[in-house]
Amino acid sequence: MSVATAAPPGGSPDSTRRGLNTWDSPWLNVKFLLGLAMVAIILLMAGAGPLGLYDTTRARVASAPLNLPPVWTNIDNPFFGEPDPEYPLGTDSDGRDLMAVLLVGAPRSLHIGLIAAGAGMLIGVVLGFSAGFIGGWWDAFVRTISDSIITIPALAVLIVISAFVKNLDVVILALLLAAFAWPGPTRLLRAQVLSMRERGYVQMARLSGANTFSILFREMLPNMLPYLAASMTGNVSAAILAATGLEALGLGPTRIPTMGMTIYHAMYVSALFRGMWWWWGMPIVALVIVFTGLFLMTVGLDEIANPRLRGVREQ
Amino acid sequence: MTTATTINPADTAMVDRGPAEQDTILDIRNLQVFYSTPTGDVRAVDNVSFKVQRGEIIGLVGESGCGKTTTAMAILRLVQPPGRIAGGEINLDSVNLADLEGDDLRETRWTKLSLIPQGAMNSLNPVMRISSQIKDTIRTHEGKISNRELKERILQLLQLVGLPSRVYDMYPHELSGGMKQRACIAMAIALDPVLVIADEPTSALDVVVQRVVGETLLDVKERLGVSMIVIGHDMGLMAQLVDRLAVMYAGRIVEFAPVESIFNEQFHPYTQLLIESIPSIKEKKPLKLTEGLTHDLRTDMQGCIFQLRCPHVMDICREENPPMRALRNRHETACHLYDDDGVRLH
Amino acid sequence: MAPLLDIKKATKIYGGGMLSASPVTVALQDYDLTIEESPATITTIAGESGSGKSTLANLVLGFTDLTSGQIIYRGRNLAEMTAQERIDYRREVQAVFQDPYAVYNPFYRVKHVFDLIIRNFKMASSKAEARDMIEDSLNVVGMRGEEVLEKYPHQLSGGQRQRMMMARAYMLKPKLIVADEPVSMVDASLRAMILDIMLRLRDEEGMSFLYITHDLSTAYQIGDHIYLLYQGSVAESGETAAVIENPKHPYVQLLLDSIPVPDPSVKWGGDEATTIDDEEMRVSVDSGCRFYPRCTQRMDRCLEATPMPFQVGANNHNASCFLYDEEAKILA
Amino acid sequence: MSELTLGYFLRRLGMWLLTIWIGATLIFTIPRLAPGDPITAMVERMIQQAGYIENSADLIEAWRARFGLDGPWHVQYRNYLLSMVRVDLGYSLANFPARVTDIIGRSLPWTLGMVSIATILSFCAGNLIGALMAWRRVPAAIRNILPVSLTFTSIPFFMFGILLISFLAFKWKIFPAFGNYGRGVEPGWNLDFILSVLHHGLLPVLSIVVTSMGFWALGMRGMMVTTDGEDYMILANAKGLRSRRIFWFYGIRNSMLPQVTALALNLGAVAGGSLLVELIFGYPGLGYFLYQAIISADYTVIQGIVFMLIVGVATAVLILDLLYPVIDPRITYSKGQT
Repeated sequence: MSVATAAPPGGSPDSTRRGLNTWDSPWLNVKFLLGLAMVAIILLMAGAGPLGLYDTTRARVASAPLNLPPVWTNIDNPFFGEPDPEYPLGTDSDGRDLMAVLLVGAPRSLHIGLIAAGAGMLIGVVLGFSAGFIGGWWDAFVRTISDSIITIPALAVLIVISAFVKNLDVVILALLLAAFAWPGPTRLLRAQVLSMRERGYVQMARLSGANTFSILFREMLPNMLPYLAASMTGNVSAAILAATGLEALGLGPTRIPTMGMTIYHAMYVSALFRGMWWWWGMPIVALVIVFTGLFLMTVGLDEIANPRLRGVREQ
Repeated sequence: MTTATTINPADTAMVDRGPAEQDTILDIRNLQVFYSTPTGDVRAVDNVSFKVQRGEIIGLVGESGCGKTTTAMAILRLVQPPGRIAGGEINLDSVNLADLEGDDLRETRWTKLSLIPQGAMNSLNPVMRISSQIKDTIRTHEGKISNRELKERILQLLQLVGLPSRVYDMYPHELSGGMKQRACIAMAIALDPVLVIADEPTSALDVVVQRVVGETLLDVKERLGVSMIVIGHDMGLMAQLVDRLAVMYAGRIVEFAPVESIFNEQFHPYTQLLIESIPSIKEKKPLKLTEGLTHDLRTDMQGCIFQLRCPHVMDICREENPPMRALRNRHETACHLYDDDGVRLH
Repeated sequence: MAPLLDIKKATKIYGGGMLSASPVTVALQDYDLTIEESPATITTIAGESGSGKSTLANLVLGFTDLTSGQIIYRGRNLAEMTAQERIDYRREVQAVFQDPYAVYNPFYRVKHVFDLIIRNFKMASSKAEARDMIEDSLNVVGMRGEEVLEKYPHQLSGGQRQRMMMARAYMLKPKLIVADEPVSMVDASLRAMILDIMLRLRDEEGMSFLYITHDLSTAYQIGDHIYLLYQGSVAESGETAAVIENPKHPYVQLLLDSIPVPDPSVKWGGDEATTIDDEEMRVSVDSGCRFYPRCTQRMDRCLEATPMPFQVGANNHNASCFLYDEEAKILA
Repeated sequence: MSELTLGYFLRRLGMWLLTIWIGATLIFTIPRLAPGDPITAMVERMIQQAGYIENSADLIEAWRARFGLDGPWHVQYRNYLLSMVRVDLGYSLANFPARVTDIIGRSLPWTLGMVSIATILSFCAGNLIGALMAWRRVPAAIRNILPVSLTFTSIPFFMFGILLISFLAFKWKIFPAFGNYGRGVEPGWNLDFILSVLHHGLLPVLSIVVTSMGFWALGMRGMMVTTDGEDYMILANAKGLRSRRIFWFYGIRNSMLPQVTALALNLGAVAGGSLLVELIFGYPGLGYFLYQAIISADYTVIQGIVFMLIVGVATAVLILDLLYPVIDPRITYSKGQT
């Protein structure tokens, strides 16, 4: 009687090329990285002012000549001024430099989204984990409340809030958004915990003396990362969408330039009619970059979490 | 405890199989199925040839990864990418399935050969009633049929596999595992095919239910005279079900013989191993230890496929691939260990 | 001395809660089992799916709590253990599961399963000591090498994964290993290897096993005692060889008759009529013998009362069936 | 089984009530947490406009009583909930004799029509595109073109609306920039009117459909890929069914189930978004009147519109939930989780 010791020589092709494995990581997904880069660029724009690369104080009213078109244009309209290289993206009718507005406002819109989604995710982690793990009446309670809140039109309630609460600041707005951003992650995490709780490796960890905390965070959480990240990027998008929507109604924070508020100003003075497309066009371009970036990240993360979407059919 | 020894009709059928010898339903020649991987093709099925006669049940056994399911999928032309049929012929009723494409292939499916799938649990569409799933097949291949006639036919099928008529209106999740598997059998014979492939038809079932399903299969075969290929790893079940048994190892058939003959005398060392490792409820015996599949299916190995595990390996085994030879009456083996009369050489 | 494991009147009922729409299921009813500390034994719990054998495993491993009854480990009630006692219990009662892939966290290298026990049970004081321990236990199951530990679970074969689980269990030197269908997903060639490891751990290391399986033939080959469950109740129990060679309960007879004999000349035995609609058989009666609907030898009294275990042979060979009422005395 | 179905129905009905109650409570609480109160704000604005109003303090008190804003909170809350149950939403503050229900009655049909058509179109188109993207039997050429239709997914719908207006309405003047039907067209069942409604409704619907389609497409693609790997798909192929039948009755039919759940979960977001779209297109639905009410600080109308919106969405979700067992026969058997 002998016990075989040799591993099957053909069993694992990966072992022979372990060096390659670091570059084989599913996180090296083109869509995900491209989206990440786009979002990073917008975030980095916030550094332009403090680093002295651009005079962002010109985002204030009346700090620049009125109605200048972008430098590359050649518009034959006496109403507008001559394009000025000093103001590369032009200026609006209130004397703001749109380049400065963009550098200040675009990262801020992203910040709002990040804070809101981050706070929502945090609540989701706490509620989802506890519901999935504790179970019983607490689980039923969390599930019912989140299922219920998720169907309430958040934007409508936010409109009511901002109609009554004057002088919203960015953080308050973000936290209000977070109040509606938690049911999604909560549902997701709860479902994940419930399905993972019965998995063999979680049972193994329990048999190995691991406590609840370490099971949740060491055993389960790493396997949820792609789902969490996809949910996070989706939530950032949704929060920015709601924030800019409120701002575009003139209901957002009024003292700091944001992308939505710039659109509001433009609409308010009928820039659409007057052909000042750069006024509303620039914030839209910036937002499209943000949204496209986040969208690509979500799609990429989807593919990371669900390998079959990558188009390579395994087995 | 009583274990009645009854003469199975299948046994008597085997006796007068002489004249039916010519009546070949399926003739597979040098079938090759490869899976492409970044490090080269995996030869999942390599040069497999065998014939199935009308009205017989062929068993295909081997450990996981030996290519038995892939062979079945290839016959059904259901090999999924990155797999492909790399060569060979699959002649069913004198039509080479390997050449069929498009609607020709689609129309051949189920009318001539059908499948009893491995996981009956997940093989039925969860949102369609059992009757609708059978209707689906009949309507697709036979065109318009009146609802009454269709219903009558389906009820007959259900009865044939021993299911009560209320199953007609039920959804898959309302059935137990054994019932689902029998519903799959009813579906498989709906169009009176010449060949049914049963892929591990009982592997997930409890032993009593396993027996019910097994007996249903035998019963259906008796009544319809259909040929079957049964894939499995349970030698006990094979002994009960099949007429001839093919033992696969690493993508090749190493032994192929009438089931009595193979349980009586095994030539190939791998078959010997398989038979010896069957756990018994009749006698306690020491555990027979062995290794699993050891060689890399990516390489076209020189010599015998079993040389790395074989206890009797000889020099010639490392150089020459042993051909399939008939060592006894209809008992074929691919091994260098025997001369043409089945006498062991050393 | 208190027995190693003593299960008394264990009952587990699922479902039927306030907010639950699922019907009440009795997974295990009044189940008794005793495993002595020495000599080490392999106790088989066998039955079909739904017989309650997996529930029993989950109960013993502390994954779920009893509805009523007690599980007593070396004199301590599992439900009343202190935190420290529970940690000790975890160390001394281990498990090997059916699916050797799912027990590995796909996020980590396979080494993680050893790291976990070394960290949580403070088994080694240095890295070198830990490495030696791992090396040692891998050798016991016939595996070698640092290299294999650095792999991810999907890079190992099924046999390697299951053997490594055996090594993990061995490393903890537990008193009892719950082996929940450890061979039902591996090939015939590996099956023997796993069973052999179990025998060696029993004989050489004095570890007892609770072998949970649906496969009576492997139980026959390696088991010492056997309990055959039917829908949460014990149908028959006793020494494995005695029960399998001479079954008394009609259910056990049916089970054994249904095992296909690896001999083409011996076809399925018994009466084909016993193979009634398998799904009807699942419906158990509310009172009386649960096997009643399927039983070929049923009597009226089987509906009236639940049969007690009757002694039907030597060495505690019991069958819960009224057929043996006259000829055997009722156990206390 | 019927008991299970009844249980399912009651659970869903409970969810419906709970959602409406939570929503109503939010609307009740929020304005009261804010500094200042609407009546004072109203009167102050009237003072600004009229220059001076006699006994403004008395006026404020009288109005408070009339609008149920006097007395302790719990009494207010009780009265408020009772009036909501009676669907008595009170009078408009800004246009006093007008009842809130009348304003909602006038605008709701337009919102309902526009949003439901847009949602159904986007749901169907998105799911079809997603399914085709995941279906291997679709020619590669088509499968590679399909993602192009998702280009606008990442643009917020109201911005897409602005783009549509600026080009199709202002620049090329193909479509009207605002309104629900042309001036001088007699409302009724006549062709002119219907065409005018379609002409006016197309851009708002388009801006919702084009930007939200991608969400469904992506979800469907994922589900379809998963479904395609199921055993029953292999068997369907082995049965020799026509590709089209497998696609619809085996693939889409099963992949749809989670998508319908997702639809129910997202209806709130869809409805919220449509408010903005109405605003941008000057479409006289709930969103448009909500905005007017916000500008004129018309407290009761704001409250009423948002309440109706919450009821509307909750009801739509309830209908979807009750339809769900029809499309998924397994649902009443499981433990009632979606």
